[in-house]
Amino acid sequence: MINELMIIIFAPLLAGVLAWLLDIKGIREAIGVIGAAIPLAYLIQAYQTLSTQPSIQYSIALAGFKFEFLLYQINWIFAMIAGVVGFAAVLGMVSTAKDSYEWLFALISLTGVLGVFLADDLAGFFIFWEVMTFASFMMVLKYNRKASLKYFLLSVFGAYAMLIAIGIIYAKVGALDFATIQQVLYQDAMRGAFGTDTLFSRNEMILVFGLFLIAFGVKAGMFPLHVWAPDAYSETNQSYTAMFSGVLSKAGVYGMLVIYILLGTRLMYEFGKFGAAPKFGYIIALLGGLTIIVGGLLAALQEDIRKLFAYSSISQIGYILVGIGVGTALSIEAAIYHAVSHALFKGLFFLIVATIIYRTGKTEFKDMGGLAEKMPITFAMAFVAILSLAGIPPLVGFASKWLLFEAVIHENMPILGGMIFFGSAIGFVYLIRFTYAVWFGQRPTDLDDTKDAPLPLAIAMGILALLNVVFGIAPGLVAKELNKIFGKEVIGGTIYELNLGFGRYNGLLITIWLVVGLVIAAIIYFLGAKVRKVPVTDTYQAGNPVTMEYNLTIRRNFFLPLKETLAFWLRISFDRLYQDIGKWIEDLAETMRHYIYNGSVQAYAWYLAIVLLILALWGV
Amino acid sequence: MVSQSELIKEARENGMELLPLDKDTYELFFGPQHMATENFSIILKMDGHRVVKAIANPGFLHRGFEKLAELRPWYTNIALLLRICVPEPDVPEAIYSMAVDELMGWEVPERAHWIRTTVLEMARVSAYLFWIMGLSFKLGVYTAGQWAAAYRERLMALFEELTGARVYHIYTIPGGVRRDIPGDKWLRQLKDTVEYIKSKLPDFDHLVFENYITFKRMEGIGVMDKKFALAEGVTGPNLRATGVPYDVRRMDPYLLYPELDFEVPVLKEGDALARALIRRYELEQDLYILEQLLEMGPPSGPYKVQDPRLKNLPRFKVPAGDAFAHVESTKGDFGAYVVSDGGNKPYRVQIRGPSIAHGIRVLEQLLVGARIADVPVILMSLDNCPPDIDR
Amino acid sequence: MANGQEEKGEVKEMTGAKWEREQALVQKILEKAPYAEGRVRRERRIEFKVPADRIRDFLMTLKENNFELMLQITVVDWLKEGEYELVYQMWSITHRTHAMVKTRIPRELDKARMPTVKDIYPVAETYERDAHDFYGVYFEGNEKMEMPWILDDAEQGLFPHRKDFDMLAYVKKKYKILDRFDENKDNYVI
Amino acid sequence: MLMIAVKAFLILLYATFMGFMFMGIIRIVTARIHRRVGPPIYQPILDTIKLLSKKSNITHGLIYDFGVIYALGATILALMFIPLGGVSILRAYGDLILITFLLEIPMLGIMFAAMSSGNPWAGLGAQRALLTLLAIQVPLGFAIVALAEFYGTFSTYEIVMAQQTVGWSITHLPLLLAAIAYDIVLQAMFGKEPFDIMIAPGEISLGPMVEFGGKHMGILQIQHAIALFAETLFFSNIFLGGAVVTAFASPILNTIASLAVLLIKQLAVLMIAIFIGVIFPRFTIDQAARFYWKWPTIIAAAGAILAAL
Amino acid sequence: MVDWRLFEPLFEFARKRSLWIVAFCTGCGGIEMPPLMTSRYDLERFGMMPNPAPRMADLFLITGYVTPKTLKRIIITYEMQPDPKYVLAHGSCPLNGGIYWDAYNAIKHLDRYIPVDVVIAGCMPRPEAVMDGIKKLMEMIENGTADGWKRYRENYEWYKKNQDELFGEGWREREARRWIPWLMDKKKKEK
Repeated sequence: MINELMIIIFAPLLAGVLAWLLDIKGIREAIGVIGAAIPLAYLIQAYQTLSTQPSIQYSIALAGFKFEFLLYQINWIFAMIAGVVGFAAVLGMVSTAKDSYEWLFALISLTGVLGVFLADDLAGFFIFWEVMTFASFMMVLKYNRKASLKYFLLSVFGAYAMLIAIGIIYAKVGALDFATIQQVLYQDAMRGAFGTDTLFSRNEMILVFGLFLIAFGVKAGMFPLHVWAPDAYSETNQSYTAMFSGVLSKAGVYGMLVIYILLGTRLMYEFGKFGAAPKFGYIIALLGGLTIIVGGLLAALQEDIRKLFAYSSISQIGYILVGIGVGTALSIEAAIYHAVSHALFKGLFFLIVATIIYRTGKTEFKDMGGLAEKMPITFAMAFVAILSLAGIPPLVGFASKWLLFEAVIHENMPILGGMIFFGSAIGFVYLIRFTYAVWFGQRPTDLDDTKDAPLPLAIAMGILALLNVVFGIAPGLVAKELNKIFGKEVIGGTIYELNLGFGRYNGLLITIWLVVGLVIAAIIYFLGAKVRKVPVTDTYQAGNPVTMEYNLTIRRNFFLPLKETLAFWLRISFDRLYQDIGKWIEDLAETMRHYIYNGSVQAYAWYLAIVLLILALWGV
Repeated sequence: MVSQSELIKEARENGMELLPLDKDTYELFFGPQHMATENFSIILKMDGHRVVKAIANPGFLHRGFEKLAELRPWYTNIALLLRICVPEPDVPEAIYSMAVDELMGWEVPERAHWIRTTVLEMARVSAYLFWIMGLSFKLGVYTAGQWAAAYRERLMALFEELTGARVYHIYTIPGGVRRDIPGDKWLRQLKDTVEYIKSKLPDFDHLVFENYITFKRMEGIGVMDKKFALAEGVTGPNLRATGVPYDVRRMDPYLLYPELDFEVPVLKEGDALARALIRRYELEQDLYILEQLLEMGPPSGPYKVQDPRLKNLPRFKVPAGDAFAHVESTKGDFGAYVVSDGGNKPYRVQIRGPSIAHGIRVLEQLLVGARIADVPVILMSLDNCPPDIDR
Repeated sequence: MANGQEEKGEVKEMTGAKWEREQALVQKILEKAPYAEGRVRRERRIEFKVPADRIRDFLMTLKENNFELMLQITVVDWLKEGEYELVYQMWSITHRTHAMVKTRIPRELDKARMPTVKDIYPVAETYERDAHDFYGVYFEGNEKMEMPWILDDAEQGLFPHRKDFDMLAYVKKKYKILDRFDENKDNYVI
Repeated sequence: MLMIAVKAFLILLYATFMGFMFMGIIRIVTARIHRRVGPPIYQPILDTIKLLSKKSNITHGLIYDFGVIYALGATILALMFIPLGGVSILRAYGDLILITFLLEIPMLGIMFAAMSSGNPWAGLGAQRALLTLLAIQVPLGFAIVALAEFYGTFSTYEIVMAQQTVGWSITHLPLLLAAIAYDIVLQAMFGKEPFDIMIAPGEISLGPMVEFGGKHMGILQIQHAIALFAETLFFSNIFLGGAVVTAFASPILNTIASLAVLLIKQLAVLMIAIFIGVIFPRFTIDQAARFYWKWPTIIAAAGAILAAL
Repeated sequence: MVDWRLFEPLFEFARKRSLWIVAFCTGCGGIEMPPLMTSRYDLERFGMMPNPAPRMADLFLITGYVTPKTLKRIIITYEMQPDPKYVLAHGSCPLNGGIYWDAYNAIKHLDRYIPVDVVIAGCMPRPEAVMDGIKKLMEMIENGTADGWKRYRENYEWYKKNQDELFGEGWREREARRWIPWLMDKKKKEK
């Protein structure tokens, strides 16, 4: 039985395998793009279906398991993120992918992430989760063994954690599909509220929550578990990283939502509330807040363009976690909105990075500079992405960030409020570093023949940039879909306006007035005398003549003062935390392996198969 | 319209290789067209905001004084040499005059001694006020700077009345001074001015020298120790800030200084703050010396030597020989070495400005590792005076 | 006072026992550096004459005898004798005494070479650059000798402070102004 | 539509003019403290006219021009959202967060323009400007959080209206703390000592501004004037009670009266900034960051936590 | 685009009352700049203020003698200033060499290399004299005779020729490259 969900999930996989088998230049690219376009097309089509019926269902029985898939509003949004950004990333790979190996695993990981989003039972969820992890691990392995090892270790750690949690739930509930689990746990919470014995004890609940938090936190790159992300994100094909960071990390975020959906009521009952937020959510939010700060500060101190955006990615995921953690309808909508916008602008950023690396072959800031003149189209895209990430109205980054601010601060959470304020400033900071080092300043002479972006990358960037602008000017487009999740008007207003009752934001109005302001400024500008272009050597050098032999741009250690200010904290987080946790995790993984072999037989069998496959390929 | 790529193309056509030096660092030209280093240039190799390497580039004020002095008669040189130290032009006048006095074997009259000492001390006070102005402009507390410049104007007016000029006095000449004190009114005015400036010192303390932020900015910046300072020929307040009580006025007394009572402040930290505080304290001491001088009153007698040879100045000859004289300026040990071959012009005049030691090697070494914000502070705390170096 | 060893040190008797402290100091130094001549000029001023090749030894001796500061290296161009006189101006804070260390080297540019003393007195590096820029004395061992110093490109290598540098002719040529030189006078008119 | 355009134009004109007057006042008051006469109050206007009338200008590329234009445009945008007595046009959308962001955006435009010149001094200035931004963001964020939590709304206009009944914000302890922190932040926003690290003429020769000349600088002068007006106005509105005068029958009289009240409050804010500015030396950038992350943050966080309780 | 001739008097007024000085105190006259800027003479009354950046400055105060090394920087800085720009030479030395008339390292006639609008004689001129010179310059701006920037543009070849004669052709590059060997000492040793 072929259902559209089936096609959505498996089309990329099929295309990937085909591309790998055929391995003919030109054809494999076409197959890959088609493979990524099919899910997108079907997802767009599903929008029509979803407006008439609440969900699309599909189930398949395989090897004694019954896998359930369900498409409804909330995971449609996530799947759309995957579809759009995945498509853009695959388009970018047309230019940057080196061989069919990359096509295979990139498309498999797209399948994996779509499967995670669409799965409606924990078994399927876990399997696709592993498929996704495995495929992305293979992508990293190809480029950097060490980075992939770190990623592998932490991912396995997370997978174990999830497996145990699923095991506990299965042992208690006896079912793996979401609906049953949700119902049982809800009833359990009710039972607890009436004072009768509960199915899960308090400690079990803490354990399950903790394990899921670790499992999803690893994937999302949450603060103490983020260490794999910078290396893994940077040491792979950068077009793929657009998907890796834009979509795969969203699987972790989606997992956090799954915690809410499945365990939310039960956890809320068990631990109570902190202010407006559930206590368990507050933990997520606090960790998210720390993630914003740590990721942002570290991003500002990076010397590698890919690392900068990897850390930036971590930082932005922190926002989403804060929103999810606060746990009100508004904040969860804000978080999902930010997930959308993060996927859009971060996907765009990584495509830009891919273009830069593709064209210059350099990754470090110190080798770049003055590329704006040489790559105007890419720079225009970067400009949109920068404004969007920095949260500048009227782009999508501001709309989602604004929603998050309002949602968090409205719930009287000053500490979280301070954290996200800091996060927005640090966003400015590392973006300026990127802008200055790559686009502006003195251009090293060896970059003099750099060309602009190749067509597929340009198209991919164009799609994402356009969406950045459209969703920024008309934030209501997204908000309308988000409102459908809760079935009520959490975010009021029209398609141009977001109205929360205690705050309003109108994208169109801001655009109009910004244009008015720009026109006024431009009139003043054009009334003045004509301008004459001068080279970079004809600038203020305290009166001294300079030539191009001198370095006129701060290429390295741009934020050295910040580094010095934070020297105390950096010592802690870099030297001890980074390595000790790494070592600790290695040890723990070792112990855990002995421990987990006692687990559920079926899960173990599945797991063994995957490990064997990994090991087999590793040997290759 | 010349774009960067065209420049590069042109360079390549001419066979020039255009590759930046070292991409880890960048070059920053600090001066001469910069508010912190007037007429002086430092080429900084920077990493982030830290200095990795500094090269001092002097010579923007070089006029070849030492050569010019060999071509001008003995007395005319006074009008030339005082331009070596602009903030306190009386110092080069005094050392040159003292050296010539020694060559001539003249006993300078008491009154001339008194006037020379007073003028030197006034110059010291005005130079210290000028330095306070510079320091506070570089630190950003413009108010103190403006006030210091305003108080300095009072001394300028007194100088003008005494010598006829505001800046270049051409007053101390071999054998005495060029003209007598205008009268008692001038002395009274000087007394008033000294008292006035003394009463204003607490303002500077509040704004600059006792300010929390000043301490933060200057503490532990540009530290030198005693051994380093001596090896590098550091003199004056900069040396005293490292714990060496070397003051020419005490160690090699000249003029009236043996008879005067003053302290030589010494601190041992050797950082920018210590140097600044030493100067602040010396300003107080200088005012105290001026008070003593005024209490003493100018001795009666002639204000310059009575010598028949002075009738015809262009033909004035100095016996062959050489002499070294030095005084304590606000910057340090300011010396002159004068050689005569018996002619009507000096055979060789060498002026030793203290900044030639402070401004080149010491500066280059103190700047390494400093933040860009510390560069003006270190420069100012060394009280580097470019004309000293360039001559 | 160790008067017995005068035949080596040869202290010139300027005035009797007026400057005993300085006399003793000169004596002490000359004991260690018998190749030098020394005398007391006046109170707190002493002078030594040293052969050019022993200058490093002598300055080391001075440094051991607490002459902490080097104030300047002066070059005097004695055109008639065809010699440069290098005067190392030293100051001792301990003895409160100024010492001139004079040495003579030929003034021909290729022969005007001196060993550097920058390892003894680091500040000498600056003074040596100065002397090189204006007089062409080459200090061997000072790696900053060729580094641009005060003089600009045009004057570098002309050594303008040498007595035989014709400044007027140079100025006329360089700045192309004749108005002040029209009087056809050799001497300067003040 | 036409009414809105006329209103917007008048607001812009008023803000620009008063901004220039503020700049003049800063220079005069500073001069008087320096015991000087100082320039005439209209001096900044003359400066701007002169800069705009320059007969030759330079550029370093498109972004160099656009950044400057963008800075002014964004400032005008920010101005429109801040309630100005009874006459603001977009005050319904005058969200605290939005305005806070909009007041920071012009800086980004200036940084873009400055950096595109490729001048190392401008790079140093950008580095300093951004770290200052990062440093002030923490206390600023807490101050804004305190306000929003105290009043339960993000609308600046509603906060102004609420203050008419409950009294000025600074009469409440949590908001007094927030106001103190915000005032320290304003010092950096105005670019006055001890936080004029970004331009620091004695250190980095005006930093980001070093390459601007002619009409670019003229536009930035206008931007500075409007920003000065907008920042003081924002502070007066959210902490000093704004101005809603209804004493007169005529709406025009009411408007004029409320503008006058606002002007007095703005001048008070300005004077505090000037007086602090003239007596302090400049911090270095790392010291400033440490300072901001210590005392103002503690004060503002205390305010925010008190407001949340 | 727009005919601004109508507003030219306003512009001239603004130019004359808002002279920003390049912070480049060449020579010894720099010592008189602080008094001029501070309370005794207070040039800010006339809207003058020192400005570190040449790009936004109008007035170049040559305060004293000019050495060739400085003149190179002066020319670079002067060319950076946007038109209209004015040069006020301060003291006898830039006028004709003054006391350094026979010095090998002092420029004798500054106006051969850059156009000078007003020259103040004296060594050194009193602040009052400088203020008088500035007043004269203001008058000249008002009646349009302060046209040094125009002369520089029109006679650029002549000025360029004089500069090149003094420094030799390609002096900018030569001056810039002068320090490179000393900045890259590490690499030099490797070679």
